[in-house]
Amino acid sequence: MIEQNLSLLLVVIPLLAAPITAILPNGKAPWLVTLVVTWLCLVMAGWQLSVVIDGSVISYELGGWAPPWGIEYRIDALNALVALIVAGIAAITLPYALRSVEKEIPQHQISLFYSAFLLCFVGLLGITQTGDVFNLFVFLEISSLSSYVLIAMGKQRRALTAAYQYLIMGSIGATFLLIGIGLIFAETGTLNMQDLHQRLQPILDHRTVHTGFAFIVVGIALKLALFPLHLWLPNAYKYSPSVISVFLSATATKVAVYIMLRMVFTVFSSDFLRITPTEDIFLLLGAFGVVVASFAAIHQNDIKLILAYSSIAQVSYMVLGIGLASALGVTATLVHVFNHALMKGALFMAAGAIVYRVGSSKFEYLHGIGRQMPWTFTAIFIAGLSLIGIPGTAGFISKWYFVLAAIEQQSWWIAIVIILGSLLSVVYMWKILEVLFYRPAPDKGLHVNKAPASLLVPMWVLVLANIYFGINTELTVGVAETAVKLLGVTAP
Amino acid sequence: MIDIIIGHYNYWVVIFLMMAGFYTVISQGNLIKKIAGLNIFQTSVFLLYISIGYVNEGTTPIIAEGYTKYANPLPHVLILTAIVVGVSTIALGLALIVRIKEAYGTIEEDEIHDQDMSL
Amino acid sequence: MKHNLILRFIAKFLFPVIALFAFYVQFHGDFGPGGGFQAGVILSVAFIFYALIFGLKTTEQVIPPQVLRVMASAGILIYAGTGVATMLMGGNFLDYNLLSQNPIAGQHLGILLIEVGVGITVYSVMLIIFFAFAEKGRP
Amino acid sequence: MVDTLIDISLLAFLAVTAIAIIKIRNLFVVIMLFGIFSLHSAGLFVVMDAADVAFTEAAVGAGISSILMLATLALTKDHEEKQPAHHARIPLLVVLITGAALVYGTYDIPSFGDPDSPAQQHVKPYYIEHSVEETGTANVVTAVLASYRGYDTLGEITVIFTAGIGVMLLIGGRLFRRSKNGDER
Repeated sequence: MIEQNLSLLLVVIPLLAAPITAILPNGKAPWLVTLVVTWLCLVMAGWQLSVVIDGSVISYELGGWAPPWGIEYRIDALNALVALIVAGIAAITLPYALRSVEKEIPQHQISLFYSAFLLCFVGLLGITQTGDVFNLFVFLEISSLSSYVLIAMGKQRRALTAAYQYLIMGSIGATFLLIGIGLIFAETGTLNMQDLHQRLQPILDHRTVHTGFAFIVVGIALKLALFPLHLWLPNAYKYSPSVISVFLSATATKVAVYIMLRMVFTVFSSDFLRITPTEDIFLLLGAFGVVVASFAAIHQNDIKLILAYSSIAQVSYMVLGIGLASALGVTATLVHVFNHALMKGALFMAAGAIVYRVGSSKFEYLHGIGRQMPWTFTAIFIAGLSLIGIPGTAGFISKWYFVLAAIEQQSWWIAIVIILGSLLSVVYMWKILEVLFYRPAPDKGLHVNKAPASLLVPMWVLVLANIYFGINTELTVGVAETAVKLLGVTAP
Repeated sequence: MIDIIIGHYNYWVVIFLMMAGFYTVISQGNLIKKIAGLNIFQTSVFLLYISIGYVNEGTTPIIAEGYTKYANPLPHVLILTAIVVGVSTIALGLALIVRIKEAYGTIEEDEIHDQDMSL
Repeated sequence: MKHNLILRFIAKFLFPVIALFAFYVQFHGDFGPGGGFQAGVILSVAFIFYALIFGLKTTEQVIPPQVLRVMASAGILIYAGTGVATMLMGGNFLDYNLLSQNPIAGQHLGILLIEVGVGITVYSVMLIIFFAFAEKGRP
Repeated sequence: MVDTLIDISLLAFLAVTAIAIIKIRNLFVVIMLFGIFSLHSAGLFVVMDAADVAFTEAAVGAGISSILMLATLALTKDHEEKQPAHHARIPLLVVLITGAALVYGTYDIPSFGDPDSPAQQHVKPYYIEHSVEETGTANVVTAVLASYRGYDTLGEITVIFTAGIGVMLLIGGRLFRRSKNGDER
């Protein structure tokens, strides 16, 4: 029974846990429930990936109604990989959450907070599993609404304005997505992705279809924080509670990239990209995003803000990969989705550990902190190497594939942009390391303890994963290649 | 020509309504008015969906004898869901506004921005 | 508004009418427009109306906020629980056909159950939101 | 014909209301106009044979949303919107481009009310023909909502539950605490 309903249970178990958590007494119980649920989901996501890793597809008919009349869950290697990332990051974040949340969230709100966290988790997992565009919209809204709330839980008042700004931008994005879905529905009468794909192929030149596509892409781009629609992201990540920065930075934008891939390749098609200027637009925006966001990161004086701008730059890489529209380019995007979750998870955990001890992520308070928090500092150093793309780390693998994909199509300027982005990331990572290590601590310097073990262990698990997946690429690249085959990406 | 107008005037007015709402969201500085604009934007999108589902000389999709032409029930279902999503977003947005007013003493975007910059 | 006799009289008269209408909408959705969502909204409006006339305190005694919090969760659990039940019976999630020997009867039962779940959650969340805003306004 | 006339006049009302909402700066009036907008669209939903949607829009848009906005207005005590200081040229440009894209998109869209459009020919006939025999429900909207696409509805109440959790977290204070004293350790 479990195997047959595996893909569904992955979503329904946290969905049942969220309302239960909301009525638990405050204390350790909500955390414990969330911990158990996320690890259970991780196991199921791993199991699911092991089923589809050979290129097979799981189809699950909700309510027993065959698609396109009912809603279908449709899982191939791509969904399974993204679901594994979401569940894995959540599972790693939870041990870290215990102490961090105790410190940052008022005692009487603990159970509601974990309930909101679980809802966000449900939303993201629901997006990855579904094969129906409207169902995707509904779960996107579950994850969005809960992330607005979670961001607003930050201690400073600017968390409120950051959440409000995100709410407005996110709702505009969702409404654009809704318009786009409506337009392609008007042309096809269906909402199932496979069915849409088949019915759209004969009418790819319809203007209504083009407009629908444009609205869908803009809607997702808002969620993705693609340049120039990225303005909501830095403050949202900076002012949210540390746990939420870790979780959202490692999962939310990745899931948005997934939606983009699904919409572009599964619902529309590679052919569609060819008859429209979409590829060039993606390449242009991606390239601008890499350069502009990297320069912006260099100008910040706050660890969390640097990391947030760096996230925008890294997401732009993924869009570049989609814009290359070749098997190699999309493979690079997928591998980077996975690797970036690992490095940003580790980096935001380290930033959170510093906030836990120092109470701020601004540079002026952090001079010389690295010497007093050696483990955290080393974690930033290694994850930073991975972010830059030094050989031996996971980041190198994805950058390598990006460059290969660019060279394959002889887009030299793309290759240059990719390398330039890496060089710029050396600058901003160096800036962090310099402040943490080489700046002398102020004379009266406050004494800072090492971060507690419950923060360090999850952080180091991710750091080691960055090294492991830099050496063993079988899982990441292998799964990505299978997924790309199923997406039907054909070289131009 | 007249056929095109009769066949499309509904969509065009709905597009105008959407853009009026969209303009209110992105141009106004008052946080409550932004939310009102967002709501108008979304309601107009609902009108778009229901227009797609409309069929000439049809009836409400409740099966009854003597009727054969029904409007498409699917957009209706989708919009019922979307209305709920809309009101949820608005409730959260307004709750945030209440908190922002407590923290900043104003709900004008410019004044909030000034306060944040003067720190 | 507590002391206006006419308002109080009308409220006392209207409250059961609105509540009854809500239940009508809840259980008549199979045949006419309506269903759990509309019913939940209407029932919550009856209570909001009651609160406007008789005051927040009285209403909170009628339906305590903590109870609403539990009810909001209960609604989802009823809905998802129906799905889990069909799954335990060997079908797919939310496949109501299995709920009874006769598929149509199963569908009826399933739709009834989930609509009740929807109604409870919507009713309680609407009131939660109203209470939260109203409580903020109290000096 | 009568339908078309009602349709056109309701659309005209909506357009006027939308413009008024942009222009008027008194927030109380804006909220009232918003309620009117919602109610008119509910009327339009009836004209377009969407009774369930009309019902819900009237209850939620004109009812709950307006009440919530009024409550927020009362709490923030800001009744006049200030003159927008920045120029609204860029938003206007964005809106014009978006609107133009949408009008462009309607060129190939099936005519309003066309019974042969894809949206009327695919999936929908199945619901109309089979809902009574498969779900025993005469109201096809209920059949689709609760059974064929029941999972969407589960998502929908999860969304509203999320809003409830969010409001409790943001402005619930101590009102919704599970127990009077057990929570504080």
